[in-house]
Amino acid sequence: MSSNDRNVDRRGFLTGRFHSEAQGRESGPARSLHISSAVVTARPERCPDIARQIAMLPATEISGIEGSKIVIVMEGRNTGEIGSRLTAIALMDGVFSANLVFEQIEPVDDWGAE
Amino acid sequence: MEPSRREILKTQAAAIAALAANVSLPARAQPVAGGVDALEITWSKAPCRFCGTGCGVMVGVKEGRVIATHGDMKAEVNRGLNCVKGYFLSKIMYGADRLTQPLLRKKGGVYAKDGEFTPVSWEEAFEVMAQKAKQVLREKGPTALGMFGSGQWTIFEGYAATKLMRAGFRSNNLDPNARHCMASAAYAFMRTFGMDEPMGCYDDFEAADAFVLWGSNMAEMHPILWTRVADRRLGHPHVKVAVLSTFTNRSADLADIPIVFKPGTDLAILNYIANYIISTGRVNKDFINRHTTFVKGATDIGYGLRPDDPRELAARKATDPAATSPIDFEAYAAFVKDYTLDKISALAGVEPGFLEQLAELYADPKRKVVSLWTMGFNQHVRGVWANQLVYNLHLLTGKISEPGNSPFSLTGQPSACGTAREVGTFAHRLPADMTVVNPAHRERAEEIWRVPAGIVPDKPGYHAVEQDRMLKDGKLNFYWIQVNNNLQASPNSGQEAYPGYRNPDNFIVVSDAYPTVTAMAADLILPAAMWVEKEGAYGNAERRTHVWHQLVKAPGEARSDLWQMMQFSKHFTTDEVWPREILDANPNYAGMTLFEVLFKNGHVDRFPLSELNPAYENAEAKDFGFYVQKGLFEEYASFGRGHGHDLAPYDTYHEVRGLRWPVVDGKETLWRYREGLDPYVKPGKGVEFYGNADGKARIIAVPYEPPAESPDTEYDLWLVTGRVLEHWHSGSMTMRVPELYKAFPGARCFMHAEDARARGLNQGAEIRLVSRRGELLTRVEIRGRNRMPRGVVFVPWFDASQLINKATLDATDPISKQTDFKKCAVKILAV
Amino acid sequence: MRGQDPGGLNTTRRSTVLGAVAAALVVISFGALSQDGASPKIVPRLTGDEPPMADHRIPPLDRPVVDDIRRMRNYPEQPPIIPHAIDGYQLTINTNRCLDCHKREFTEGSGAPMISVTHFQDRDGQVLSDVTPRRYFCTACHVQQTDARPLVPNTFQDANAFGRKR
Amino acid sequence: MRKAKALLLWVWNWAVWFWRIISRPSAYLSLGFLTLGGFICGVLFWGGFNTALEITNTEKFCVSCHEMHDNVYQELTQTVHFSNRSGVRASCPDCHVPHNWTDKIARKMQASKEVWGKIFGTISTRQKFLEHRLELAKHEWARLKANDSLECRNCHSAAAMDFTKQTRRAAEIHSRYLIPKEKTCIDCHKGIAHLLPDMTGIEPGWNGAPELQGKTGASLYHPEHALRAFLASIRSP
Repeated sequence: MSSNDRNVDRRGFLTGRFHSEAQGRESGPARSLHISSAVVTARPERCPDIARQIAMLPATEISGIEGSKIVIVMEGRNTGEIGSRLTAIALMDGVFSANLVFEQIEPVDDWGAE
Repeated sequence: MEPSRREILKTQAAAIAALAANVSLPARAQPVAGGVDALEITWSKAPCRFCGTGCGVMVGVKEGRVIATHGDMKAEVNRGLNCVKGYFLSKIMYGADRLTQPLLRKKGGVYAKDGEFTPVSWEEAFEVMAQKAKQVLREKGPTALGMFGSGQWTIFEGYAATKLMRAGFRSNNLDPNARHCMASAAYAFMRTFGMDEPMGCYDDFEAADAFVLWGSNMAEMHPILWTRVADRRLGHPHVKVAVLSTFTNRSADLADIPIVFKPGTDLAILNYIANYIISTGRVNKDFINRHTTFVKGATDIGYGLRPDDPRELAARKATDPAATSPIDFEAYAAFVKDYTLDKISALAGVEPGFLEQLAELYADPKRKVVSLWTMGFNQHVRGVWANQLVYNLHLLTGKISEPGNSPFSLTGQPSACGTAREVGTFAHRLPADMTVVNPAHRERAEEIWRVPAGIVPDKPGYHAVEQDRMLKDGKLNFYWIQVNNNLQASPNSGQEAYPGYRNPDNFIVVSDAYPTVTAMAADLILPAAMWVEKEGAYGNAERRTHVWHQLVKAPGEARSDLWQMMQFSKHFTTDEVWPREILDANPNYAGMTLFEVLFKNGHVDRFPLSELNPAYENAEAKDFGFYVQKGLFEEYASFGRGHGHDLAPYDTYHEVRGLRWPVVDGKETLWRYREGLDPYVKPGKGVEFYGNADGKARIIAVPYEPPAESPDTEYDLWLVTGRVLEHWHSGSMTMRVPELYKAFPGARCFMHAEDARARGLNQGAEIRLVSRRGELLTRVEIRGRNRMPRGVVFVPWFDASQLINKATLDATDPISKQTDFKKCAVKILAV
Repeated sequence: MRGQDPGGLNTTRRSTVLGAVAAALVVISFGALSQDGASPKIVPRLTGDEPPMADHRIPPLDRPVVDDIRRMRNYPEQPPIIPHAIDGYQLTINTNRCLDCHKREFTEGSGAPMISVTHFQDRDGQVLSDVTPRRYFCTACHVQQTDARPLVPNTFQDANAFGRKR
Repeated sequence: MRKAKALLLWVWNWAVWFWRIISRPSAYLSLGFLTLGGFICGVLFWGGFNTALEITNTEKFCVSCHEMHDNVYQELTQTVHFSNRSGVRASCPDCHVPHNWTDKIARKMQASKEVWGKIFGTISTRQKFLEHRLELAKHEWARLKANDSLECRNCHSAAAMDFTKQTRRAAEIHSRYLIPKEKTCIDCHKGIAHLLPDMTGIEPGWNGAPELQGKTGASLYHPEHALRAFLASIRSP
């Protein structure tokens, strides 16, 4: 099972060298799918508006809004892709923070390890 | 990836984030390809198949196969957690070499002891088996017929076995491999409290201020209970953990008081603590006066070896090891006075400071103590004593039968308590703590079983080790082994067990799911259904009875052990197995099959198929035409109801995550023997040990006595055997799960680095481990999870290619007949 | 003949392949339990040697897998295995080397995956700000893997093998 | 304490007596004899001193006292510094005594304190040893931190590391922290040869998340404060 894209991008993300979404797409056929959820906190009155903006991002869904918190679910081919999207969200006007809560990595080719 | 799975993962991801942020999510619309049906997994509850902890698991089934398992959030024992074995339960049934049809040794188309295994039909298998059994019965009588089961039998199976053997074949040669596991604990309970099994329960763990592990490596052997100990210790800084063992193991990683003592000296340490409690004036006088009596035990009782062994001939009391005589507190205090700190420290090789700290845990009246033990105590030539000596400490201080104060005997098998002890599959026992030697007990059993008076034989049968000896000596000739790997588990197996299997006079039948060492040494192999391939019930170490439904079908022609026994009983009529005079006195039984007498007797078969839950399969019920499990359970329950062993109605158990008996008025009992907590204690008594006629527990004075064999100049190392976290039940299931196998692929010999260097052995070197009985090849491990002191080696026994029991000694506790797998002498040679 | 391969399940190509592989291996490892009456081949370590009491050479101890590649789980609830060596990693009351890397605050520096949030719940299901003490001993559920080759294949199939209704 | 006082008094009396004898000029011996004799004695002394130094610088000497043998040495036998692939192993002085002469002498002078510890039984039992373990470990960590893990580097040179022979994880971390000299060996590799003391409050070598650093009252090993503050902050609006 190859996992080059996973390792490199995760490292890149953690060391602050984010891959852009474009780079992510270029890195050959995706071998794994990352599913992440995050909690975004923002001004309560602006939440619906911000949620609409977030929903426009690729492969990102709003799962729930309550008060100042928005629960989102993102898909991506690697952590870097998701991380940069999360950074974009964090930089939106009115957003206090965007924190990754959970990440599931699903290899698309399975049983490869054995 | 499939869209549906992706949706599940996304929903799961969202749920976790929402949980973390405390946000409630709207129900998520799931666009699922193939409809929701495609995603549906049927989840049902079951207890775990492995240790005696009795964790609840949820089993996910789809299209007739188990596809996932996880910890049951609603199970009180584990609340959502499993250990690594539990998490991989899904895979234990799917080893590619599952046995799926009966195999009989044949030569030229007929059975031959030296033949090759050949697939046969069930009918042919039972024909040959019945013919062999009948021949043995005719020629040698019922004492030449034997059966060996285990604490992995479901409650119904154990109950059916005890009925079939005692009331059907009239043989008490029925023993479970629990004999190797917790017979010492069971005897000690009976001798101290007059009633088996712990007074406390796992809830003690959340109330205790100190945990003392006596030779138990809970971190590996009871990992989920260990999470509860760790939770308590790490969450509450005042809590202390003392770990005593003959080597440093993973449990010692949590120890505040780590003690490594010389093998066998735990007896002396226990007496020292009693002396400390008395000499520092911390005896709970009121408690001992009202609730205890003192006795002195017979000493120099031998080692349960063959009677002609010089060590047995030299032992003074080998004929009556269980004898006791009454004494008083003063005599007891004088007896333990000899066990002084300096003396015991030197004998056990333990620093006095640690011993004092340990003793203080028990002595301090403000500290609630839970003592925990398993094989370190039970597999001990003085195992019953060791158990009783720890009860002494709790009784002297009154720290018993209340939340947080608990001497707690853990068990190794999932139904060691439920099947082996409660049902009474030991060679001397009947259900509900009754014994075959007591005429009143026999009478009661015959009444409930609806068999003529005098059917149940009055002499205890052969216990596990004796069965091996009798097979070898040709006195036990028909032997049926179910749900266990007896040959791999037997002590001194090369000299005492294997010859009996291959003795031409004997016919050996093994029922198993996989081809184990034992199966391969048999004459007939019967393929068994396992775990959720049948409806079952287990009883765990805290008296919890837990029932599950059949969830999937067994592969091929594999059938449950229950089905096998009931089907086999059809091949016998009463006049073939019962004596003439009993049949003459009870002519209405004449000509009936054992199946009709024992199972289709108008009582066991009183629950029709309509009472089954239509959502689940039940292979046995379908084959026999009645709700077999419910019938057996209800009949079995009538032994204990009203006698301190009350069980709830059977159907209740399908609804709950187990209940702790006695279940009185629908309520389970968490702590026994204390007023207000146990409905059986009479008002005003406070504490009443009602198992004994006088309502009092026994404090026993017994000394330290040395092990049966100790290292000398030639055999210069102690050998300790045991287990590892990843493998259970001789590895027959866990070795077939790739993840578990790869985590710990083979046995090895853990030893001290200096011991290895002194013999010129490198880490990983191949070695020959030799005892006076046998030898085997293995490899050196000087690192890893077990850190040995000098002079002690540890080899786990799960690996069939390294049968360590070829080297072990068949010495047993003379009272409980349980084998001592922890102490014998070996030498190690380079290969 | 093989019960673990019941009819009607082979609805997907993969499970068919798996089934075939399993069947083939069964035939190999079992010496054909069929009419020719050959005895099952003994698989050492699982069924002992032939005769069962004989000694045979013990292969060298297997080495831990250290490739750091995450392995697919058999089902979502399965604890991930450890894809690196843990020799000498201390996990005691004093220190927890696993958490030194996998704890939330240290994952950035160490590059290790963060422990699942399910590990933040105590026995009563309350969410804590840190890993719950009941989950402190990681190695009870997460095990290292060695490069040993399984002796017997396992025919377990995960949820994906089913339910692809067409 | 009384024992110590008596010992001091005895040493003082002995020193006074000795000074009285040697402070008097010689009336019988020639200058040549004294000079030559002094030289020979000097050679003998120096040889003896160095031999003693060598002897006390072996593992055999270190583990000849039960404090070392029963505690730290037992732990060492479990580790890669005791047995490993190539059989190159580290003995006690390799890690705990500087190889350079002046540093060695300085260390040996420090070691005289250990002699006192031995005489007064500071760690004469396992129990006492465990009580002192944190303090003892801290001394060694501080020493290695101060000399940039000199004893590690006697064998393990950062420049000679082949990252392709390391696991990817190790190579990443070494290139990120070790090569830029951001961290020294001991920062991450504590407890490689011995069991660790209570590590509460001692952070691993790598850093925690930047948002958790530098906040008052939020030490790295107690991130729950920081997290609680964070959770409170998202609850309040």
